[in-house]
Amino acid sequence: MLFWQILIDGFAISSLYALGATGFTLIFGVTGVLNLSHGAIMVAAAVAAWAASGNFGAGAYVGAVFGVVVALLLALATYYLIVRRLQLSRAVREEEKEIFILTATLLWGIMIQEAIAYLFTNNAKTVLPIVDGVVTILGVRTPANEIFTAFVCWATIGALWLFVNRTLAGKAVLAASMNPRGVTLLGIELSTVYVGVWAIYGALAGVAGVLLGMFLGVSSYSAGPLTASAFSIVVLGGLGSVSGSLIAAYVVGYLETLTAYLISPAYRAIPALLLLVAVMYVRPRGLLGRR
Amino acid sequence: MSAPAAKLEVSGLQKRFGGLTAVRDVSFSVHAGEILGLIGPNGSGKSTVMKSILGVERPDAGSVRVDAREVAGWPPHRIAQLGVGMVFQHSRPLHRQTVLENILLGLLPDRLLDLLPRAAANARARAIAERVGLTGVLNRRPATLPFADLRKIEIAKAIARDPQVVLIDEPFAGLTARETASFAKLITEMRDDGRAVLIVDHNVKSMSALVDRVYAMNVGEKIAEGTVAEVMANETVRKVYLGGALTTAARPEAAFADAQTPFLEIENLSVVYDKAQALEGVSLHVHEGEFVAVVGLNGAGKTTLFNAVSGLVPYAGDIRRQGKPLRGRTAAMIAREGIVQSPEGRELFGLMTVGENLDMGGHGLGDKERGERREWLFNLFPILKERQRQTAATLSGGEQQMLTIARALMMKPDLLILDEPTLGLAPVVMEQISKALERLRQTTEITVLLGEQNVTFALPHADRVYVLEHGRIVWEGDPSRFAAEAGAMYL
Amino acid sequence: MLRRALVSPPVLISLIVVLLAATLPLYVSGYVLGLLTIAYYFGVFSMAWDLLFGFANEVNFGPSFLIGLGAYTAGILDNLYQPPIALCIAAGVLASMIGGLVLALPALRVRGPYFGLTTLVAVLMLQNFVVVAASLTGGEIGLTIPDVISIDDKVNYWIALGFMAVSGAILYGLTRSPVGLILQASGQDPVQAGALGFNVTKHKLAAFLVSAFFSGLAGALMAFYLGTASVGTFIDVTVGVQVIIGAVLGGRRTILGAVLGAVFLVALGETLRPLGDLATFIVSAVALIVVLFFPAGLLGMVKGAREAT
Amino acid sequence: MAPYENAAARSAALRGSLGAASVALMFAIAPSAWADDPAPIKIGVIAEAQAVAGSSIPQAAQIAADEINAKGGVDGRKIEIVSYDNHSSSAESVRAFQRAVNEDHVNAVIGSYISEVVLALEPWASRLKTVFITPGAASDVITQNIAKDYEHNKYTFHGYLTSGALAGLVCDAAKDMLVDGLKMKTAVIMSEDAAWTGPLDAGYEACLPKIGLKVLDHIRFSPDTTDFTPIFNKIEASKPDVIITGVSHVGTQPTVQWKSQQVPIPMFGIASQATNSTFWKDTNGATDGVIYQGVSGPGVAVTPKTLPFVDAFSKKYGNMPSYAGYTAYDDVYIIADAIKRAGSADSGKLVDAMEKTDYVGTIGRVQFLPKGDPHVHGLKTGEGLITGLMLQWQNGKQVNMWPATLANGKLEFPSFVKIASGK
Repeated sequence: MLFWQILIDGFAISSLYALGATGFTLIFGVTGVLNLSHGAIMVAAAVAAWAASGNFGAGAYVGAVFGVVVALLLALATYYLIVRRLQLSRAVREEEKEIFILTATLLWGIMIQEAIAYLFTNNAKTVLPIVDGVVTILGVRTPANEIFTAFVCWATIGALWLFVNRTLAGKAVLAASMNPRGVTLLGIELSTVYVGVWAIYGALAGVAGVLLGMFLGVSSYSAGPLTASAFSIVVLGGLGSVSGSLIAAYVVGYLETLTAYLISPAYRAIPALLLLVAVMYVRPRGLLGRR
Repeated sequence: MSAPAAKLEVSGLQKRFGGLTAVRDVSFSVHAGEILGLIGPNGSGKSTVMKSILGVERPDAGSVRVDAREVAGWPPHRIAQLGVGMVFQHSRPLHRQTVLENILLGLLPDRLLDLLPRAAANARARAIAERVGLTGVLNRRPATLPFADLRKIEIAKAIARDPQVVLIDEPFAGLTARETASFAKLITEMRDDGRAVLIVDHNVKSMSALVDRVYAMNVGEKIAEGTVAEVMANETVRKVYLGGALTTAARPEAAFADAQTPFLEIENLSVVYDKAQALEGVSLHVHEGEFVAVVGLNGAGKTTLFNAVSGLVPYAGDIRRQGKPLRGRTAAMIAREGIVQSPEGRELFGLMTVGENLDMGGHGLGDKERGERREWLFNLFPILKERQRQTAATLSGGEQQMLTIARALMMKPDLLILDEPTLGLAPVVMEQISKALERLRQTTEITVLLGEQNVTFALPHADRVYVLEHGRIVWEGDPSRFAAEAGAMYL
Repeated sequence: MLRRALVSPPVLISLIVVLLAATLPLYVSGYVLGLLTIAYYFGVFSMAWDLLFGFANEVNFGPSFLIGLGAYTAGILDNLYQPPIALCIAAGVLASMIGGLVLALPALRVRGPYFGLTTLVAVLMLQNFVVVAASLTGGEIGLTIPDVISIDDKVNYWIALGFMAVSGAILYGLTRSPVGLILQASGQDPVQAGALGFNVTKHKLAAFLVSAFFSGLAGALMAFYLGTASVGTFIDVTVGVQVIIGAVLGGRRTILGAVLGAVFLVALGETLRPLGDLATFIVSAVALIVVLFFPAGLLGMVKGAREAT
Repeated sequence: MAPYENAAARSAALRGSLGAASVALMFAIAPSAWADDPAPIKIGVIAEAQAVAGSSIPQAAQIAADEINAKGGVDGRKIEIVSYDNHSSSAESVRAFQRAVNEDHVNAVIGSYISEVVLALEPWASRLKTVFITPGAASDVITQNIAKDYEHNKYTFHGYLTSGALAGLVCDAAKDMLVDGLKMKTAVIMSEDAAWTGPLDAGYEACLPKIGLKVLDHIRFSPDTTDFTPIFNKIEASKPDVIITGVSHVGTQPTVQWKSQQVPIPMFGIASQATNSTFWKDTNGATDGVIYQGVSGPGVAVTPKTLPFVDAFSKKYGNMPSYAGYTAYDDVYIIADAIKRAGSADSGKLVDAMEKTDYVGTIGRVQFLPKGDPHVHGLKTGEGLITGLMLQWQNGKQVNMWPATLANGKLEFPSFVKIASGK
C-alpha cells in the first residue's frame, strides 16, 4: 500500500518537476542562458490562469490557455528586453556576460514576482482544476487531477521530443544547441532559432506553471524556490542535457516523496540537496552532462 | 657550443590524449646562451611539448630537466620558480593596471603577506621597460596600447622573473615587418644574457635569422634536427612543407568566361582581431568554375580570409560577388545565396546522424530534391552511405571531413570554400578526399576556393595558387611554378 | 604603486565622504541613522563579495552563507552562554572563515555555473539546517539575541560607519597591493599566473578567507545591532541577491563602488516604502536598468571615463 | 453640547458593559478638548500589507481612530495612525519600529500577526521603552519573555490569544461538538512547524485526551510544504475520526489537497487563512466543510460592538476584516482608554494603565493576565471573557457552530467526508 502510494505520488510530482526543468535546460542548451526568472514566469502563468478562470469567470480551459499565453509573452519579453540586449552589448566583456545575464534575469524575475504580489496579493492561489474527483489505483485513492497533471506533462514533453527529432525546424534547434556556428554556415539565421526556442520555453514554463497551480497552488513567494529547484534538477542531470534533467527530476521527486513518507515531511528537501552537493563534488558535470 | 649541462633537457617525452599520441619520444636540449627553434605544422605536437615543459600538461613518459632537476609533473608555479619563463602568444595583460604595474607583477614574490611594494622593484621594472622599449607608455593602460606593445609587456614580464629558460610561442604572429625586427633583437638579447631560449613556431623561415639550431616535428615525432640550413635542406621537411614531385592540371585563367568581373572579387581586404593584424591588404579573385588554392601556414590568415567572405568577421576593404558587394548581408544570407563554407573546425552536429547532418545542409530544398542530392553525394562519398545511421561524433576524422564537405555540397553552392580539409588526416584519407575533389572537379561546374597548408594536397587540383604569409599575399601564380618560386618563403 | 593609490582621487573622495558621514548624527534623525547602519553593513557584504568576483574572478552566489554563519554562530553563542560580545563575534568570524574554506574547495575544482550552484546550494543547506535545528537556532521564529552592542542609534551608527570605513580601506588597499595584483592575475588567467610562478590555489584560498572574514564579521556585528537573527535577514537567497546587486550596481571590481550600490539600494528601498510592495518592484527595476544600460555601475561610470583616456 | 447627548445615547445603549460605558463617559466629560488642538496621540501600526490577515490591521485601526476622533478624541487629543508595511520580514519590522519611535515619535505600537516578527520586535519595545501590542500573533514565547524579565519587557502586551489559550478553546469546542455531538473518539494533530504551534501542540496533546479524544498521531510539517499528499495519506492510514489542525502561514495548499484528494476525515481546529472572507475563492471552494476556530464571524454578534464594526469596515474597505482586524480595532480603543486613565502617554504610566484594562471589545471582554502569571500581559479567556467561536465554511459562507448561544447553522460536510459517529 505505502509502496504504491509513494510510487504514484512520486510520479505525479516528478513529472511536474520534469516539465518545469525541461524548458529551463532547453534554453541553456541552445542559447547558453540560465534564466533565473524561470520561477517567476511559472508563477505568472498560474496566477494569470487563476485570475482568468476565477475573477473573470473564463472557465478552467480558457484560464489555462490564457496562463500559457502570458508565460509565452513573458519569455519573449525576457529574451528581447534583457538577454538579447546583453548578448549584443559591447560594454560588457564576453567573459562577464554570464554573470550579467544571471543578475539581470534575476532582477527581472523579482520584478514579475513583486508585480504579481502587488496586483493579486501574495497569498497562495489555486487554479481551477480542469478535472476533478478521485480514482482509486491499486488501492490508492488518487486525485484525477494528479493523473491529469502527469499525463499532460508527458504529452507536452513527448510533443517537444517529436518536434526536435522529427521535424527539420526542430532539428535546426537541436543542431544549434550542438554547434551554433555550423548552423549559421548552413544559412540558418541563429536569431530566428533563438526566438523560436524562447517561445517554446515560454509555452513549456506556462504549462508547467498552470499545472502546478492546479496541483499544489502557487503564491508569488514560490518564484524563488521554483527557480532553485529547476536549477538544481538541471545541474543534477547535467546542464543542457534534456534526458539528464528528466532523470534527475524523477530522482529528486522520488527522493523527496520517500523522505516525506518514511522520515518526515519537514525534512523533505534535504536529501535532494545533499545528493546535489555530492554530485557537485564527485561528478561536477552532472549525471548526463556533456559540457 | 659546449656548455656543461644543458639548461633545459627534454628526453623521451611522451604524451597521449585518449587514443591518439600527441607526442612520441621527443628529445632535445637547450644550453645557456642558445636559441633552439621548435617547428612543425599544425597538429605536429609542438605546443603539447611546450605545455609539458611548463607543467600545464603532465607527460605520460620521459623526463623534463631544468638545470639537471627533474620537473616532469610538477605544478606550473614551481617549475616557473625554478627559472622557466614563458612568453605567451596571446597577451592578456591586467586591463585595469598600468603598464608599469603589469611589469611589476613579474617581479613579485609568490607570498601572501607582501603588502608593500619595495622601491627596488619599481626601479627594476622601469629598467626592464626601458630595455623592451615601453618607457614612453609606463603609466598608460594596456587597452590604449598597440598590439606590438602588448607583446612587449609579455616579454617584459618574462624577463622580470630573470628566467634561465625562456619559452616563446609564435613570437612574430600578428606583427608588422618593422616590429618583427625589433622583437628579434629583444630575443637575441635574451640569448646574450646567457639564457636558454626555445622558440616555437610553424616554419623555419620566420626564425631563420635568429636560431642556432632547429628541431622539426611532424605528427608528434621528430623529423629533423640541426642548423637552419640543414633543416631547410632536409628531404622529410621539404616533403612535409612542400610535398614531393607534383603533377598539376591547371587551366589558364583566360579560359574562364567571366574574365572582366570574376565571380568573387576580394580587394584590399584587411582584418584586425583585437589589435592583431590578421589580414593586410589582401586582394584575390575567383572565376566561375575555377579552382583556386590559397596556401599558407597555419596562422597565416587563411581562415580569417574565408570567414570574412562568409560574413563572420568585420573587415575593411571590398568583397564582391559578381560585382555586387557582400557587406551588410548576414552570414546566413551569404550561405543561403550560394557561397558555402566547409569550415576548418568541421562544425558538425556531433550527436546527429550522418543523414541528419546532410538534411540540415539541405534544409532549403524540397524533400524530393533533398533525397536526390543525398544519393548523389553518397556515390561521391560511398563511405557516408554506410555510416548514414551513425552519429557524426562516432565517425573517424576522415569520414567527418567528408561529411563536412558533403553537408556543404547539400546546399548546392555556387562557390564552395574548403578550409584545411586535410587537417590532421592520415595520408591515405587525404588520398580519398583528393580523389573525391578530383571527381567533383571533372563531373561538375563547381567553383572552389581551397585553403591549405599541405601543398601536396592543394596544388594538383588548383588552377591558380596564392601564397598567404602573415596576413599578406606574397605570391600568386601557376601551381607548376610554385616550388621553384615560392618554396623558399614557404619553408 | 601603493603610494599612488593612497593619494588617488577615489581614496581622497571616500575619505571626505566618510568624514562627512561621521557628522550625520548631528543633524539627521535616529531613524535615518538606523537605516544607514544597516546599509553600511550591507556595504561591507558587497565589498567582500566584490573581492571574490571582481578580483579572484569567482562568482559566489552564496554570500549569505558566509554572512549567516557569522551572524548565527555569534548569536547562538550569546543566546546560550552570554559570554563577552567580542568573544561571540570572534567565534562568528571563525565559523564564517571555515565556511569560506568549504566554499573554496569546489571553486578550485568546478567552474562557471557549477560553482555558482554549489554556493547556492550551500545557502539552501544552511537555511534548512537553521529551520530543522530550531531548538538551537530559533528556527522559523528567528533567534533572539539577548545582548546588543548599544541601543543608542548614534553609537550603532558610528560603529557601523567606522567598521565599514576600515574594511573598505583594508580591502581597497589589498586590491591595490602586490598580492592584489597577483590575485587579479590568478583570477584572469590561471595558466599565465602559474607560468609567472604564482601558486594560484594559494592566492584564491586566501581571497576566500579574507572575503569570509569580512562577511562573517559584518554579519555578527549586524546581528548584535538588530538583537535578532532570522533566516530572512541573514541567510535567505534574496539577501545574497541584494548583496550581489549592490556590488554590480555600484560597479564591480571597484570595492568602493560596492558600498555606494548597497547604500543606494537600502536608501531607495526605504524612501519608496510608502509605496508598499511597489517599492521592491521599483528598486529592482532601477537596478535592472543600471545593469542593462550602465554595466560599469555607478562608480564604474566615473572610473571608466577616466581609464578610457 | 452635541457630543454630550451623543455620548449619553451611546452610554445608554452600551450600559450592559462596564468598561465600554466608562470609555463612553470619558468622551462625554471632555470639555477642555476644543479649546485648542493639542498634539495628537500617535499610534504606530506595523503590519503585512500584502497578506490578507495583515492588511486588515491598519485598516481596522484607522476605523477605530476615526470613531474616537469623531467623538472628540482623548481629552481632545486626536488619535493619529501611522502605518508601516513590513513585507512580513523581521528586519524590516525592526527598522519600521525604530522609525516609528525615533522618527515619528509614536506613543504606542500595534504590530503584526506573525509571531516571528513580534518576537523580533519585543526586545525593541523594551529597549526603546514603548508600549507594543500585537493583534494577531499567537506564540506563548511572547508572554513568557515578559514573565522572565518583567521590569525589562513589561512594555509588550499580547492582544491576541496565545497558542496555549487557543488550544484550550479548541478543546472546549471539540468536547461539545465532536465528542458529545458526533461521538468521536480519536484524532490526529496536523500542524505547521512554526513559532506559535509549539505551545499549541503541547496544549492539544494535553487537553484532547482529557475531553476523550485519543491522539493517534502528531504530524508537524514545514510551513513551505507544497505537496500534502504524503501527509494526508499518513493520517488516513491511522484512521482517526478527526484531524485537529494548527495551520496559518502555509496557505491554501492543505485545504485544497484535502479536497482534491477527498480525504474522508473532517478538519477541525486552527486555520488562520480560513478566517479570511476570500478563502473560498482562493481555494476554489475546496474549503467547503472545514471547521476552524475564530474570534468572530460574519453576522455573529459576539458582543454588541462586533457587528457595527464589521459593517463600518466592509462599508469602508469593501471586504471583511481578518481576525487580526477585530483585535487591532479593539487595541486602539484599549490604548486610548489606557492613555485616558493614565492621564499621560508616558510609557511607564501607560503600562500600569494598560494592565488595569477591562474593556468589552469586538471579540469579548478584554483583561490582561496580571504580573506573576506565566503568561503575564496575555488575554484572560473563558466564560464571560473571551471564548472564541467555531465556524464552518458552508458553500461560500462562514457559518458559526459554537458556542451554541451564538450558533447560526448546523454542521454540514461535503459528500466525501465520512463521519465515523459512534464507532
